[in-house]
Amino acid sequence: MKVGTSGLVALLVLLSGCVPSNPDTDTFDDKSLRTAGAALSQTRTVSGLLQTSYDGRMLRPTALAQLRYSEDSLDTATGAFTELNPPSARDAQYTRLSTLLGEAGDLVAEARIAVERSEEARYPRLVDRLDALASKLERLEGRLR
Amino acid sequence: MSDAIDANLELLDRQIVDHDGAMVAKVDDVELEERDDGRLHVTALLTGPGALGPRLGGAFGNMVASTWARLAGRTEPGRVSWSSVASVGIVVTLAVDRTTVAVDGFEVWMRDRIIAAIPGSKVLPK
Amino acid sequence: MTVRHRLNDLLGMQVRYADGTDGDRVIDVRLAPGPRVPGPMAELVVDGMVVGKMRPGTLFGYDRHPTQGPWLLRQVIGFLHRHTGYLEWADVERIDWDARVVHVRRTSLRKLPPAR
Amino acid sequence: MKKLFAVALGILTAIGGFVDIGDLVTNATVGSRFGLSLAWVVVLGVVGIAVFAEMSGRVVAVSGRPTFDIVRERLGPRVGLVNLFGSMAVTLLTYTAEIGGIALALELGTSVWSYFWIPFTAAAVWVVLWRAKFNLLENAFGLLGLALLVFGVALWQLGPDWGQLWHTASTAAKPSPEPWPTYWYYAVALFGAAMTPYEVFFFSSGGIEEKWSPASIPTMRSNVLIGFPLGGTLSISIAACAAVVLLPAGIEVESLGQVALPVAVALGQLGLAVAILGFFAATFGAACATGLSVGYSIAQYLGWTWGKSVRPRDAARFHAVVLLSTLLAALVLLTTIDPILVTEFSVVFSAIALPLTYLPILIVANDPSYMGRHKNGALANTLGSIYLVIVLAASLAAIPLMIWTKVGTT
Repeated sequence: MKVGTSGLVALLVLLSGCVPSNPDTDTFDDKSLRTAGAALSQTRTVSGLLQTSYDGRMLRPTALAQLRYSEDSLDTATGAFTELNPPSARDAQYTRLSTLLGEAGDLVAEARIAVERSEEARYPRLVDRLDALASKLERLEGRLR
Repeated sequence: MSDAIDANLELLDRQIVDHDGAMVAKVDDVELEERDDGRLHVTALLTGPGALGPRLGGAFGNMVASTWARLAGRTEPGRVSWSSVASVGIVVTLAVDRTTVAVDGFEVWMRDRIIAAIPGSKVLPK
Repeated sequence: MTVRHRLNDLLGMQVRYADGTDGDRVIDVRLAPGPRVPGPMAELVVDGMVVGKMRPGTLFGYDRHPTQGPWLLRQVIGFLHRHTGYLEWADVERIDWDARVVHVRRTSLRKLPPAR
Repeated sequence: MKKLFAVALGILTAIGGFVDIGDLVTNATVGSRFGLSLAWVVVLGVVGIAVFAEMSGRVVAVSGRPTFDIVRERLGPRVGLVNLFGSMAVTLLTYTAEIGGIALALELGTSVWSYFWIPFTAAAVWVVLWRAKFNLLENAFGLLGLALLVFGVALWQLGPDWGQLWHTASTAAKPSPEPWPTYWYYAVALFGAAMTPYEVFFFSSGGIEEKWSPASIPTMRSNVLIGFPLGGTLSISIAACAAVVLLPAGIEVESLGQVALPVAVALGQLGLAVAILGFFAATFGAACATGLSVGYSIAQYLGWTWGKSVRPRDAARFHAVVLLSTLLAALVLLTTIDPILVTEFSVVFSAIALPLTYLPILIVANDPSYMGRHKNGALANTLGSIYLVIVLAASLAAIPLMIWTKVGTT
């Protein structure tokens, strides 16, 4: 049984794609790329939810449910990235992406509260800020690819 | 040679049904008896983990057989005597009702102990 | 005292030919109708044994239904089971149930007659 | 007239019942990352399941032997048992994903946390499996599942550049940023989603429940050869909606809400409500099918009485297995594991387990002692053999790809 369990553990580690906390530049760039992509995906999702809600095309329960998943997913991606110790050559990139991730987190939380309170008046402004942030993330992603 | 049967290919692991088609068990093994004519005669079909265990083989097979023996309180597997077999085809059809051969003790136990206690168990699904 | 065995004991037994060679095993047991007995069906009696290498696909039945498709499988299984042959009951000298060996009067297998 | 109704009903339920949580999530994920460059895999999978289901349906109609009877008769008890464990693990995984899917659909409709719904959905599924007759269950959810046609309407409403869509689909043009291993990983996942083993367990056991005879072969064939491909187009329309709306926005599907977003964009609140109803019906119907399949397969291997045509007390062990599986599924979900993650694993393991049941069916469909004159013709054997190779290839490639792409996340 011993071999079986150690084999299973190795498989799970491989599958979980866990990244060492002191990654080299390539691993760090790859992790940054995937984190930026995940943040972009959730930012655009929330923007879509607000836009369709504002246009009366979205159901409020669906928006609330999806907002919850988007916020969780963003928090997980952010946490997994900011806990890394970046190689010195990547300090600027680390700071830049961490800032964008922080802004994204705040904006998504703001969006959740707005939808919770059905404050449709605030949606257009939030959508613009979310889209602006998404473009920055997209540019960063483009540079990393 | 037309009605010869290859036991492994056409008898073992076949479904046994009773005379009105109710499912009874699988042919988990076949009992062979040495007769004075020196030949091996098929005298019964054997069913249940007591018969299936040895065919699974290895530690797992033994575990299946011994666990069942402990639960059932006997080592002899379920036995359907050859005289109650009506035909052997895609399935083995009995000439009798399944309660006559009484090989599904576990089914009866599960029915009386658990399933019968759940409301609606006696009602035909609508 | 009636001596009873299980078919599973017979399946897989080593076959030892008259010249002492072995290596083949009992793959299947052919049953034929025997004496009339109480009950709807005549009693079945062991009439012969299908013998060969214990390789996967014994239960696919390709050796006994040679025309069975599909072509791809027939070639693969046919190749695996090219040694399969047959022994009539008369060819069996004795069955040693404890050592799990079937002692045979012949030095080679008969050609396998299809079951149907 | 009654015959026509039965045929139409059969086709409609085949369409509605075709899509499950695995199809929903995998097609939307693939659409949002690869556009339609993997659509050919859905076509391959749909033709595959049609060939496989037609064979097993014919075997049931002629010999009365459903899948796991045959698996044991043709592979022997030992290999048959390994097959049973493998297939049951996958079917239980899919059953868990389906029940989780129902809870997710209810969450989208009510915004109430999905884990709150799980005990109720598991209980509701079990009550249906305990009381409802087989064809009531199949028809009700099959027809309700047609709500997913809303994705086709949404796609039409979005007015995409059809030429460009057709171009990516026909040339399998992979978007540049996605690496090839991930492309092939999702090809296997899509193939597993389309050719899930439980669909054949349920389809063939259903043949016994509905007492098919050789006379039912034409109706069965129409269900399979018309219903399944149309069901497949539903999957492709889900992927296409994701490709048109989510891919350009860089949204990668990770939750059911994102799958429904394109419908809201295209059709607004009514369309979204119909889509959520479709999610609910598809996952509930599939939960019933997978729940029963666990019971069917174990009962058929061991020779127990099984089925919905007898009173529960006359199939005590069968119902005990169904009850136990439902409890197990609910417990796994209550560990707050994400049903979408469970779904991703279930479709890949479906691809791995598929050859185990595909091979025996292909063999028995050719066995004259089972099939008589209804045995496989040249076409069925040609397609059958081709798919045997494809199914084996997908099964062997699944785990290496899963490790190489870290479950498709790279």
